[in-house]
Amino acid sequence: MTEYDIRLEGVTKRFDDVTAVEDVDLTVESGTFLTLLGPSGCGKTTLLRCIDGFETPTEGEVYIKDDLVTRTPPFERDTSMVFQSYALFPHMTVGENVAFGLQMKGIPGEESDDRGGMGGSLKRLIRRENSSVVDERVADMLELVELPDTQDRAIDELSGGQQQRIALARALVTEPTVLLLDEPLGALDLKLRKNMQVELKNLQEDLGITFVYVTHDQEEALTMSDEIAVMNDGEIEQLGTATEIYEEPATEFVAEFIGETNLIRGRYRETDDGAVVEREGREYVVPKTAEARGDVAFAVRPEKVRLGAEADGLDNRFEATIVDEIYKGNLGKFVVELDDGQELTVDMQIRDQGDYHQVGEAVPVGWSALNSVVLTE
Amino acid sequence: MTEYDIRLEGVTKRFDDVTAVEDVDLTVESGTFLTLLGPSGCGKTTLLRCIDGFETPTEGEVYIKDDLVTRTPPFERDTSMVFQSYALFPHMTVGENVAFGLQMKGIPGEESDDRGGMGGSLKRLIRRENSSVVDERVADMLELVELPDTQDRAIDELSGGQQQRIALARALVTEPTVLLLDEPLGALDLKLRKNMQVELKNLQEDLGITFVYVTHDQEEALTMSDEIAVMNDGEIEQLGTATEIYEEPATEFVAEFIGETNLIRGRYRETDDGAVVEREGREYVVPKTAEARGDVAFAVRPEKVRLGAEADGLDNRFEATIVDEIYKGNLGKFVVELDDGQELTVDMQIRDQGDYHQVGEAVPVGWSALNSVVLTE
Amino acid sequence: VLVALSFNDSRYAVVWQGFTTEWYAALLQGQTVARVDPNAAWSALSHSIEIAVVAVFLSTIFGTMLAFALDRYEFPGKRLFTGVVFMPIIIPSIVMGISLLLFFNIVGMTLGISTAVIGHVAFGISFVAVVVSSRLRSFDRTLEEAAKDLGANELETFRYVTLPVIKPGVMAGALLAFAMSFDDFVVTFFIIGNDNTLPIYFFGMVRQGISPGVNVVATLIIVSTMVLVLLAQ
Amino acid sequence: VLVALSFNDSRYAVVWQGFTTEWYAALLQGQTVARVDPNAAWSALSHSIEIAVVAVFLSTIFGTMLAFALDRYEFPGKRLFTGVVFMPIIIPSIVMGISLLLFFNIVGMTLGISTAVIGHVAFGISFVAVVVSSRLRSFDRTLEEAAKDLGANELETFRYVTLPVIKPGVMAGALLAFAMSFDDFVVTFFIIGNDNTLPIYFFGMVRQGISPGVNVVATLIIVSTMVLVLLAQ
Repeated sequence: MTEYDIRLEGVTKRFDDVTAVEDVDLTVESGTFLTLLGPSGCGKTTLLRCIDGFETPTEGEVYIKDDLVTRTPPFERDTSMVFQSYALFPHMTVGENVAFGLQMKGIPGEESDDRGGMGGSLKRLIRRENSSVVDERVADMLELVELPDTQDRAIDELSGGQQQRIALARALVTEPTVLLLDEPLGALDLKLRKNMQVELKNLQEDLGITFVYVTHDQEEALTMSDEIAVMNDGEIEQLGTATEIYEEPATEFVAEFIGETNLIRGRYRETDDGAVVEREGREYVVPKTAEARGDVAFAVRPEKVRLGAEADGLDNRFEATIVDEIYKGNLGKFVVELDDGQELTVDMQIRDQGDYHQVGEAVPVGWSALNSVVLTE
Repeated sequence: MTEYDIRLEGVTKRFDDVTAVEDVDLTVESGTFLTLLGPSGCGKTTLLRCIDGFETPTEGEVYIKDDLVTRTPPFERDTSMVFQSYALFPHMTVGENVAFGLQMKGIPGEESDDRGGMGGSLKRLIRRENSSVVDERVADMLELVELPDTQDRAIDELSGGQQQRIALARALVTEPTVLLLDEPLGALDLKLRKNMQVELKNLQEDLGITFVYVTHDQEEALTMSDEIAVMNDGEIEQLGTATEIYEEPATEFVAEFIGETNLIRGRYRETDDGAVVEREGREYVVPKTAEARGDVAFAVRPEKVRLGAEADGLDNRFEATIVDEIYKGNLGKFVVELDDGQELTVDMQIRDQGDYHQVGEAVPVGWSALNSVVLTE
Repeated sequence: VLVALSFNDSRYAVVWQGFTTEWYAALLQGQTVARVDPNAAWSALSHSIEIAVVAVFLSTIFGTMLAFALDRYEFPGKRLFTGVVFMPIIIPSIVMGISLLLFFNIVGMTLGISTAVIGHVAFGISFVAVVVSSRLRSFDRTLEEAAKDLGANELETFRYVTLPVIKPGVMAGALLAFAMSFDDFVVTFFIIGNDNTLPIYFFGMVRQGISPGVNVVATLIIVSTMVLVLLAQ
Repeated sequence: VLVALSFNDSRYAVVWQGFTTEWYAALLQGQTVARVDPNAAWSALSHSIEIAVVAVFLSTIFGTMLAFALDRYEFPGKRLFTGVVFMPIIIPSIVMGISLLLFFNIVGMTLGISTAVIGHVAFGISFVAVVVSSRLRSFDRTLEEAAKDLGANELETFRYVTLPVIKPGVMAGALLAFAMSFDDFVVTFFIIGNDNTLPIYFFGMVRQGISPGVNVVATLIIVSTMVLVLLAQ
């Protein structure tokens, strides 16, 4: 009937006097890679824990598929979590770790009769049953995360990246409806992290499972996600694709949190053929925006500003001086000062050797109005 | 007479069977910001410790100014170290930490008489003397690192960034000839780190002191340094400015360690009007290089490769297909496959909204021979 | 350093008297040698072991429960309660012995093995609780969350995750309690009544003077302690 | 739990007999009350303190040095040596007492306060070394490097950096040694000869039966232990 996997309705979570999550509505369609992105303390992890069942919302309801699960304990939910610390069981082998979910939840697609009721429960408490089916699934899973034949290895023999894969395998083996990932790459170094980003994304596309991914790393979010929910102070500020979030930020918070940006404040005024923002006597051409009026800010990304001859003919073009520069190898980061004192950051990709500007140099800067965004909030 | 602050002559350091540093010659001019850059285990920290005196080279000599200090203990050298862990004394206040160097080494420029000999030594062992001069210098130093009036604070009341500044103040208060920094920003988060990079660089320029900075972060090195020594396996692979290191890497290791790069291997051959590298029947135009012959590799940076119409007219231009893309907001990272199967990574800054390529799209790629480097080693 | 000497010494004394294995052989054959009555010694040893095993078993269970209670729950007066739990470790053992003796007197229990067990449990619990507590403090609660996430209920989580992970702590606590119980002289002395444990028997024996038999027993104790310690590692 | 009861109990016994402060007053005035001779008690107490103070002082110095030696230097047989250092903690105290007694006999020392001090130092060193060692293991050696970098030589570094940082460990070790020394009955019993320490005096007193005087002294001991512990925290 429905095509969503998760639906949150007015979810609010308070701890004592602190409101961690405030009135969040969110629907996640099946097979989506959704990222909850925000600074630490924005409530993204709390929201994830509400979905998994480790926290019970103070208000609001959580649905998975069509089932109301707000008060269902985690071990009865059809979700799996990959923890930031991996939380692998140190006293079990790799194989036992991966098998644990099968032994506790049962093998998906094979409902055995004696699982329900006191009998099965008690039996499970005495001994974790093993079977050839379990072994086979575990082997398949290890194959999937590219660590075949590691069943008998101890957890602490594995590197950080390998542990990460095992944590993934352990969470996926029960074939959950939704996989929840709480900054799973946070403990890895940069290079490994970039590789795992690509692998995770590919895995998600292959399996078609819904992923809900929590991170504070905007680059990670842009790289991997189908949809990004930018959170701040317990609320979702913007929900959209990577391009929407980056190119059309809805609020100042989003504009500044995702990537770098130049923010210029002024008075919005419509003109015959468009709109301008006026600041200290100077008019900046901006795209016409229905909701904008009065004092606003507009944003223009550093890589969208052109320097030198390339600025000619653009609808915003000003004389400027380079006041600071940082050489980054592949790009130069310049701070330029317009003749009225307004400072802008410009990122210029160094596309030819020696293509560079020195501090003190006078260069015109310019950008197209279409590359700026008026922020109404 | 000389203008160098540090001179290393054939410094080699072996630990048991492991050679950490091998036959390093290095001269650091006064007032230079030198970075030792390399992967972990490349010997950069060992080299730093040889300069500070915590390690004695197995072979070779260390000079500071004109003094041979190879066997001088650290407490008699005119160097100061900022440690990765800060190594602030937890049982002292901020003021006492900063004053420690003055109390032990004496106040620079004010040689007091009773410091030398047994008398002064013993006196110092009984009590750390304090004076208004010490207090004043400490206050000045805290002012310099922008934490004035924190003398009486305890170390553990400070944030990581503040501790970093105090460690800096403590090392600078004795006005050392050389300041040695061992990954001092490693423990800070990204944002703070970027700020501190700029501040450190400014501080160095203001004070004019020689800085020797150890890091494994190539971006940090490019941003801050006057000179970079790229180390690998205990040896210095290349010494040069940021631009030299990035644009003209001397070896494959340097090319791959600093930034991203596309490496193509083939046979070098000179032609009438230049040189080419031949690979599987295709000729790539490269700059003529005196030392190159036979099998070589050449490198071209991802941001120097053009896509689409911009590739027209460049001396290397090929038909290609996009096989992978990663959206990063400010740039798109594309993997393209040339018609002979060679893969290249291309970084394209997204300078206009919607300026993007999809997987499967056929686009010409091209780069100027001047933007590639033939690696002879 | 001194200890090594004294250790050597106690062996040495045996040799010094001019005998080596004779005393051992004699003792093992059940003869009373130089005031050492092997039967009494064996009965004291078996009392010691009996008390230690029962006390350790009970201390481990209750001590672990106590550690969990202190780690997991907040309740009014928790600080005070924690203090009380750790008191047997701090109080001089003589005072502890007398206190227990008075307690048993008032309650009206006959002194004997069972009162000794109760006494040993009283301080054993504290040691187990301290060791297990420190282990629990470093226990990563997300392991329990991971287990629940994978479908294990509270009991299964405890059975398969919590308990196996803290097991080294529990074992260390139990071992400590065993060593304390086995070694204790003062507390036991007051509350065991007419029965003997090994330390008490030994003490009585030594009061009458040091004989080769004493040395033999001392050597045996040292050797068995060493073996136990090695086994524990 | 039992302990709280027993603790209450020992006070209770005092009240139960229908008296409150009279015994205390009497004792402090130097009267022999119900077989408790205050002068003997005071002399036992002063012996205890004397032994404990001297033993703790020596144990702390040597124990700390030992811990440094074990932490900083590698030498052949280090493992074995470490084992020997920790033995007094593991060996049953009765065996330790006898070993020391034999040692003193062989060496020909007259038993008394000084032999008791040596004995207490023997096990005190071990406890101090264990505590200081664990502290040293977590000690960040770069602090010492930082000090040297700032111009402090080896001695100054130790004086201003190493020692202040590990001080809590040294203090804890000393406190533990003090508690052990003050509380020890078994070892002291064998090696003190005719002198008395508080536990031995107390033990002898109790063997003759529990009197209100005993309760008073026990209560005083508990109270002073508590005060010491509080001071230590």
